[in-house]
Parts: sequence; C-alpha cells; structure tokens
Amino acid sequence: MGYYHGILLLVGIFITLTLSLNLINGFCGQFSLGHAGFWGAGAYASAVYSVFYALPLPAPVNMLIAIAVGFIAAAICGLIIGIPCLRLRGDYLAIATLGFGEIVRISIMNTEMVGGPRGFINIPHLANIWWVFAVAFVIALFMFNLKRSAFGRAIISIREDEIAAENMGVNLFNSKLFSFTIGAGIAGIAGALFAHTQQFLHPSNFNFMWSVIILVMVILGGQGSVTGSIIGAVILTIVPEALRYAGGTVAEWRMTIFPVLLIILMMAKPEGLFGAHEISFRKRSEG
Amino acid sequence: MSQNFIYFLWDCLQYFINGIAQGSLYAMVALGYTMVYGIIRLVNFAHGEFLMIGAMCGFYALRAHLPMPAAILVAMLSSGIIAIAVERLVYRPIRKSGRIPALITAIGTSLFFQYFGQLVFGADPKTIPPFIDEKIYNLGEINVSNVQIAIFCITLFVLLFLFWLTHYTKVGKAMRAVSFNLPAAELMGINTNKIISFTFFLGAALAGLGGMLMGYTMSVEPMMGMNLGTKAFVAAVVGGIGIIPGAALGGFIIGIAENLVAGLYKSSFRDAVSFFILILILLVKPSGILGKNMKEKV
Amino acid sequence: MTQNYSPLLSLENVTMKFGGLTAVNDVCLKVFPHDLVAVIGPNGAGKTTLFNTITGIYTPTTGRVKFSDHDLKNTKSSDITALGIARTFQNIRLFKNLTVLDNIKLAKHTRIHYGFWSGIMRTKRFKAEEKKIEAECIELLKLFGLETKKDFYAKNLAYGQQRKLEMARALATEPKLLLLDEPAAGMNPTETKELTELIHLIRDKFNIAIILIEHDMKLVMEIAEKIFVLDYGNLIAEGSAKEIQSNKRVIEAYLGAEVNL
Amino acid sequence: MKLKGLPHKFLACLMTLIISNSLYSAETLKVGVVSPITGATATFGQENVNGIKLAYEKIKKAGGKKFDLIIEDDKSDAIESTTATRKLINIDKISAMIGEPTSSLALASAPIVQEAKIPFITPTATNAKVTQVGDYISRACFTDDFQGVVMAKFAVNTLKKKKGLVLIENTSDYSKGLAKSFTDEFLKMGGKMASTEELTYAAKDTDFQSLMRKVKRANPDFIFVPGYYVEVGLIIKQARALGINVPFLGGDGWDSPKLFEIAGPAVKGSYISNHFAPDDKDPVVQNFVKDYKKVYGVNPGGFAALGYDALGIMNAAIQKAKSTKPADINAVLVATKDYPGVTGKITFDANRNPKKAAVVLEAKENGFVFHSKVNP
Repeated sequence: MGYYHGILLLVGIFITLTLSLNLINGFCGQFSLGHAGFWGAGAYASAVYSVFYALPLPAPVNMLIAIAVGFIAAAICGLIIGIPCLRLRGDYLAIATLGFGEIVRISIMNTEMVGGPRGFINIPHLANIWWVFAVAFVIALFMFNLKRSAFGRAIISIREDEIAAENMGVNLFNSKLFSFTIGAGIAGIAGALFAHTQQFLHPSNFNFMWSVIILVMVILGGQGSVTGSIIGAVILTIVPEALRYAGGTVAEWRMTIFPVLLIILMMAKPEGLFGAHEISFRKRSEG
Repeated sequence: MSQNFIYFLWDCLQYFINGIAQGSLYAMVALGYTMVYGIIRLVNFAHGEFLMIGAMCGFYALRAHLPMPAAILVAMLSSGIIAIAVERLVYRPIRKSGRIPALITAIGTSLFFQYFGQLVFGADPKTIPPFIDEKIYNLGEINVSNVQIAIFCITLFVLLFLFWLTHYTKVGKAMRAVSFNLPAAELMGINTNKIISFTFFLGAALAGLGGMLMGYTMSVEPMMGMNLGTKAFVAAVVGGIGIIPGAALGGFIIGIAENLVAGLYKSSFRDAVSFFILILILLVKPSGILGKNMKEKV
Repeated sequence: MTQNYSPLLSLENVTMKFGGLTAVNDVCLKVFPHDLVAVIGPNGAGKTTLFNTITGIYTPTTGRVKFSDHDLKNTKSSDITALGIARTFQNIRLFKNLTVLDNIKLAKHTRIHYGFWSGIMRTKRFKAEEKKIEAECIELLKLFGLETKKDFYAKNLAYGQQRKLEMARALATEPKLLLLDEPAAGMNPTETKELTELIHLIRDKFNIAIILIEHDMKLVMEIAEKIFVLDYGNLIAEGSAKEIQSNKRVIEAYLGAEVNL
Repeated sequence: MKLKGLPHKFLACLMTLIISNSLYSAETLKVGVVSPITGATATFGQENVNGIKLAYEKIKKAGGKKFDLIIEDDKSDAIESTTATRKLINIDKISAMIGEPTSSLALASAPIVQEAKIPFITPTATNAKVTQVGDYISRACFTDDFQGVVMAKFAVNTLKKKKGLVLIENTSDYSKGLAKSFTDEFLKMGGKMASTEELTYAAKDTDFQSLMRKVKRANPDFIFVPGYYVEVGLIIKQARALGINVPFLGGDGWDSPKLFEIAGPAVKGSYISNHFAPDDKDPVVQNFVKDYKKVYGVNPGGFAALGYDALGIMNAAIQKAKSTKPADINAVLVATKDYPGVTGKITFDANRNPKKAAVVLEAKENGFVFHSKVNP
C-alpha cells in the first residue's frame, strides 16, 4: 500500500468517523470526548471475529459480518454508556464519555487475547479503499437523508433548545439515545474498516488524543453539516501530513502548531467553516 | 481468623492511608479546577499543564541550587504567571463564544503545552527530591512516612486558607460574587476580569505547589498533566464542582479508591476506577456529593 | 357562564413547591373547550410555574392536572404535546439556527407517521407526507404573515415576528389547548392590536381553547372571557373582566404596581 | 459526495505541489528513520535519534558512498508510525530504514517495509515477533529471551542465590517476555520462586507499598524486576524504605542515569544485563562515549548506543552492497558478521537476530559500572 493510498484510506475512515460523531455532537448537540473508544470497540470486536471466529465464507461476506460485528459491539457500548450518561449535560457528559473512552482503552490493554499493549497483529486484509469509500458514501447519504427527515429534524431541535424540542413532542431521551447509539455504531463500522485495512491495531490509536482529533474534525467542518464533516476530515488528515514537508523547524514543531491553529480557529470562527450549512449551489436567502 | 485475612485487613488499612496521602495531592490540584470552573464555568483542561510547568520550573530552580522552599515558591509563581497569561491571551477572548468553543480551546491549550514541554524540557522524566527528608514509621504492619503526613497537613492548611480567603477577605468575597452571577457582580462595580485572573493565579499556584510535593512519588514529565488533570477534574466533579470542600472530598475519595483497587486488585485498573466512580456519582447525584441541584429556568 | 359539558383542562388542588418556596398553592381551575381565558397576577405570582406544571416541565408536588380524561401525572412533556397542549414561552424559545419553515415543520413531529427507514430511503410515502406537511406549514405561515420569510433563519426575524412564529409553531402541533405566555410583551400598540385580532381568529379557526398570561391589562380585559388572578401562588379571584376589575383583593394585590385597572 | 469520484492522482498532485521542494530532488541514496520524538515514549525516541545522528555525522566524515538521512516523528502513535513509514518508502524513496525503537510500533510498520522490500533494522525492539515478520526485518539488539537467560545464569552462578522473586509490569510485553525467559531458565537451573502469586504492577504507577508488603512477606534472596527505570527507581526506593535489603536484578530497561536520580543510593548493589557499558575499556566504546558526551553533554544510554550501531550496521551494508538497490543492501545486511559495534561484535543468525555478548552492570552509588561480559 502506497503512501497516498494509505492517507486516502485514512481520509475515508475519518470521514465515516467524523460523520458518526457529527450525529452525536453536531446534530444532537451532545458533547462526547470518548468517541475513539467506540471506534476502538468496533475495531477490536470485528478483528476478534475475523481472527478467531471467522466463518468459512468468501472474504467480502466475512467483511460484511465483521462490519456488522463492529457496529453491534460499538452500538452496545453506546447504549450502555448512553442510558446513564445522557441525563447529564455539557461538560459532565464530556467528562463521563472521556472516562468511558479511557475504560475501553484500559480494558483492551489488559486483554491478552487481543495482544494487550503490544497490539493486535495479523488481522486479515479483508477491506480495501473501495470498501472504505463505499461505506463513507453510504453513511454520508444516510446522514443527508436523516437530516431532511422528521427524525433528523427532531434530533437537531434538541441541539437548538431541549425544552422547546420536548414541547414540540420530541422525546428527548429516546432521540438522544438513538443518535448516541447509532453514532457509536457507525464509529464501530469505521473501526472494522480500520482494522481490516491496517491489519494492525494498537491501543494508542484509541486514546483521548484521537477522540479530540475526531471532535476537531467535526467542529472544523461545522457542527451539523454533512459536507462540512467530510471537508473537516479531509483537511485534518492531510494538513498534519503536509506539515511534515514544511521543513526542519516546522516539521519538528508540528505537534505544537496544530493546537495553536485549533485555538485560532475557535477564536475566529467558533461555529466551524460551514456552520450547520451544507455546501450547495442553490441560493439561500439569509434575511 | 486466618493469617491471610489479618494481612488483608492490615493491607486495606495501609492502602487507605496511602490513599489519603495521594488524595491530598489530587485535592490540591482539584481545588484549582473547581475554583476556575466555579467562576467562569470552564473545564480548564490545561490545569494539569500549569502543574507540569510549575514542577518543571521548580526542578530547574533546584538544579540552580536554590533551597527547597525557594524552589516551591518559584514553581507556584511560574504556574500562576503562565495561568494568568493563558487566561488573558486565550480564554478571555473566547469566553463569549459559548461553551463548546471554550472547551475545545482549553483542550488545545493543554495539547500545546504538552508538546511544547516535550520539545523545550525534553521528554525524559525529571525527579524532584522529597521536600523533607523522608522517614518511615512502622506501626505494626502499617507504614506511614513523614512526607505523607506533611502533605496531608499542607492540604488541610490550604483548605483552611481558602476558606478564610473566600469568606473573610474582600477579594474572596468578590470571587464568590463573580461565581454566583458574573454580570451582576460586574454591575456591582467588581472588576470581574481582575478577579478571574486572580482565581486562575491562585488555582495554578496551588497546582504548582502540588507538583512540587508530588516529587516524592512521581517524576515530572511533559505529559504528566493530562492524566493528573483529568483525575483532579473527576475529583472536583465527584465532590461537587465549584465547591471548595467538595474538591477536597472528591480528591480523597479518588485517592483512596485508586489505592484500594490497585492494591487489592490490579494496578492497571487504577486509572479506570476514578472514571467509574465519576459515572456512578453522576448517576446518583449529578451535581456531586456536596453539590446543589440546579434546574434551568424556563 | 355555566357549561354542562366536561372541562378540557382541570387543575385540582395543584401545589408546586421548590424547597421552602411555594410557587403555586392549592390552585383549582377549569378550562372548557373553546374558552379564551387569561391568568394575571403581579410578577412572581406563579403564572409561568402554572404553565410549567400543565406542560409537564414540573410535576406538581401535590394535586392533579387533568386534560380531557387523562391524568397528566407522570406524563412526559413530549407526550402532553401529543395529547394536544401547546405553548409559547415568555423568553421566546425558537430554534434559532433553523429556518422559519423548519421551525414549523418540527412542530408537526407528533403528526408524522412515516417510519424511520422511510425517511432514510426517501420512499414515496415519505415524500407524499413531507409534501403535505410543507403545504400545511406554509398555510399556517400565511395566516401569520410570515410566508415570505419561510427561508429566513429564525434568529434573523424581528422581535414581533419571532413572537408570531412561536405562536404559529405552537399551533402546528395541532393542539386542543394553547397556552400563550406573555404574547404581547415587547410589542407596540399597533402590533398588540393585530395580536388581539389574531388570537380571536386562531381560536375560531382552529376551534381551540386558549389560556394566556399577560401583563397588558388592556389586551386582557378586551379578549379574555374569564380571568384568573394569582398572587403569591394563590388563586385569589376568578371571573369576568368586570368582576375582576372591582374585586378588592385583586386591587390590593396590584396596589403599588404599575398597572392601572 | 464528490470525493469518491476524486481520482487518486488529483490528491497526489495536490500533495506534490505542497511538497515539491523535497521531492525527487536528486538520486542520492536515502535512509529513513522513524522514531517517537514526541508522545508517550519520546524519552526513548529522542535518545535513539541522538545516537543515530551521531553515527551519521561520523559516517559522513568517513567518506565512501553517501546517503541522506530523513528522520520522521511518529508521536508514539501506531497510525502515525505506519503513515510515516509509507511516506519514507513512497515519497522519499528510501533504500533502507532504521525502524521504530519500541516493539509494538515496530510491529506496526514492519509488514509495510517487508511488503516494499526495504531493508529494515530496528535498534531496540527486543520482542521476538518483530523479526519474524519477514526476511527484510532485522534488529541491532538481542532479544528479550536472551537477557532473561543471562540474568538467570548470573543469579545462580555468580550470585549463588536460589530463592528469587519476579515483579512484572503487566502492561508491557517486554516485561512479560523477559520475566518468562528468566523464570524458565531459573527454574531449570534449580532455582525456586519465593511466592506462588504473580506479582505485577502497571506503567506509571507511583506507589508500590502494597506490592512491597507482599514482597517482604515472601522474603526472597533477590528480586528480578524486568521493567523500565521510572517505576523500577520508585520500587527500589520504596523497598529499601521498608527494610527490604536483598539485591535487585533487572534488564536494559533500567539503563538510565535517571534511575539514580529517582532512587538515589538505594540502587547500590543491584545488577542488570545491558547492551553496552559506557566504562567498557574497548576503544570502540570509549570513542563513542567521548563523542556522544561532546555533542549532547551526557553519557549515552542503551537507546543511543543501539541507534548508533543500527545505522552503523546499515551503513556497513550500504558500503559493501554491489548496488544501491534495497535488495542488494539487504543481502549484505542479513549476512552481517562480526560488525564491531559499541554494543559488541554483532553477527546475525538465520532469523536476523544478532548473536552478541551481553554485559552485566553493577550499580554503585551513582551509576552503573561494568561487571562482566556474558557470551551467548
């Protein structure tokens, strides 16, 4: 696998991941700092399936099963964490989900079956870049259509004003739990694709830092914007790589430049590049 | 009773004591967290990094042959000054943009200092000697060190000091006013920006102090702030965020629980236990043990 | 006024306490279909709290709220909306970053019957239903003179228009009872006059009951068929505009207040 | 979604534009390095890179075939590590690579290098699985298994102690592997374990009192702690404070001056196995130590020495290879014999693991001194 190929692959996986977090954070307005935990849960669960329990079926069928396993495992995690935690708001939910992400990572580190801290090796190469982008495409379509249906509108209204949303007949808890569970599940799908393209999993990829990076992708693109998420994922996968080429000092300091850019973005455009809008050629009167 | 069971009881007692000592340190860091949250409702993710910078500066002060008390002072001042600078340059401009941008900014600041620290101070862990000569007292099966006792006493002293400050001084009363209602405090003629800066300074100085006291068990390295910071935040939330005695209580609870789990079960679950407690407390009483319930006005 | 049919809404000895504070104390009142009533009282009398207990934001400490035949105890706010109570808020709670049209469409939430996958797959049924809803919403916007603003973000509307939009949104939930919390607040006399007509129109066109909280006594006296007066959480008087104007306790309660009865 | 239709080439062009200055510039031979300069394991990575850079300066002065050295940071992160490796291979077109110093990340990037057929040498990844990835993967250090055997022999034959205890860092494969090979050899040689319970701790633990209580009750003759110096320092310090006075034994993870900063004189009387000893009288070692001190101001540790040797071995292969093709370089590399490194005379076995001597160091008041050499 070439370098560009590798990066393009990551772009695809991060598009799916960013969309999944956008459902929770951008659409529903719930703040999650443990998204890498769902990603990791899906990745490890699907890899466990294809390494230890794979059925004697053709590779694409097994990949579909692996994706389903990743989705279900992560969605169950989302449900387990969502039922108690979604009663919390804002900062509290952020910290609770952060804690959950850490618990997932620590559990992986302590599971010998999946390689513990050494990492999970020899995962079969079931997926490729076409899989990754086909899934990203389907998920993006899903998000677009969700946004334009009654369910999507209900979820978005929660972000805008919980009390008014409830007053419109939106069941707050169910809608929140729905977006949290499905968002987690989609992150699990991204995890399954990640596991079966990289063929190697390491607990360090599912730590807090990566949760933050995914969140920043969502925020950069604009919370609630599907096209924004895609652009956010593309930019934030490519820019840190591009900084490698900026030459001596910059390359050395790229990890300090990234947070500075982030802070500047927050100061200049806290709603992200696109806000909740979609990129479109149709004109919209904005009063 | 079998010998093993007696050992078990002794062990529990020992872990409990160790937990109080460790909890004292968490409490010290949590105090800063809680004060800042109380005053501007910001989860200051960079608080752990203030601690790291303070401890680093203290380390270099010691290396320059300053005596320990002077080094502690250096640590507290440098933490405090960095905190004021961060508040001025980063948090203040973002304050009006809403909570999520503020939280992201805080995370960005935290990451910045971590990587900045790795490049400037080097990634290798540095050791700070204990601030007093360590002596260990054996009481039966229990060991208590004078450092542990001293840390506990210092934390108690800090708590009393903060109580006095917030209740009996002008600046402390102003702090309480700002935390109760910022715009109203402003209308009453309180210079809120000054009070916020002061709160950051005070909180960070305590973190710097905590960083220096930690020398007895931990080494100082640029990434230390993240873990410590989140634990202190957890402690603050568990106790009831924004409430000073709550932070201390939370610190002790987390410290004790961690030591019990690490001692009796597996130390690799040490970090998981604090989050577990957090989730548990938030379920039972979202405002924390000492917190008051608040409902949004409709 | 006596009616021999059953009340739409009835509060039976409703008390609402917050810690030591009693915001609503032992209130009984009945509202019948097609009623247009007002709740008045000085600031802090518990009017909004009363609305909040009716719409399920608070559960009354003691007493019962009944709507038609349903006891609203333990009924979620969202389910109460589905039963047919809608409201506006004192401090306008629009979905500011959504368009005017989306604000109204959202209110149709409980009246939508296509399934989740129908929406995702954009089936015929989804399209038909969305089309129907959109037409209804635009119809409603026309009534409030907002149809030209349908693609504006709610936050970009003028204040008076925001109040109107909130009313339109409440109506879109297809309620049997509409609660209006200070609909005329911040409006100029011309707008208030328009509002008066609008409220009458709404009641007759949609055949619903309306309860309003209002400080503008002129408006209240003009349109309310029955007035309930709250003071410190107690219901101190009820009756027609005339009866209330001459009620001693009411005058006492308002004494020193800026309102001229 | 427009991106799906985006042809591969477009992205490639875009990136080429950004990076054109460094691309395809000249046909010089390139050697890539991936190391954690930031992140959780940066402390190893930074020292490792120091050693590599020192070796590079020396090679440049010596003349012969020239090559460029390209160093990439991987933030101690597996994704970054694989991406950086791909970048080196596809963009920089490296002909040889000095790999990740830690085993887990070396395992992440080794398959990529193997697939591209680029000779890869990791300075310090001691886990046995690394070189099993394929015939292009080799290492400069001995494996964990060997160290365990060395220390077991040392305990039984030199120290004459037969009742041991092992403390394992359960979050580290290195620690577990070392503990296992030590225990196997020790029991085979007639040693006994002082406790049937497996005693473990975790990375970043700071308080070992509970563990030390169990140790004290077991009352062993010596304690083997195959861990890293930060935790080990605290363990020794807290053990001594509780009156545990038996010697501690360890592996190369202890090798840092920080150990003495953390534990102070309590370390005295402990023994470790290591790759090299700075006070080894061998002139190769002495020259290296002198040069290193001149540039960095401190004594080199094992990560620096092995980084230095890794590039040295690779350079020797490059110089001897009949062309600059990676396959030719690898052919020479895997046949490395008697390379005079600062970590001993290095000869690769059939699995590209070096056969070389380990040194046993003894801890004095404020540092390790050379004690003896143990040949394989």
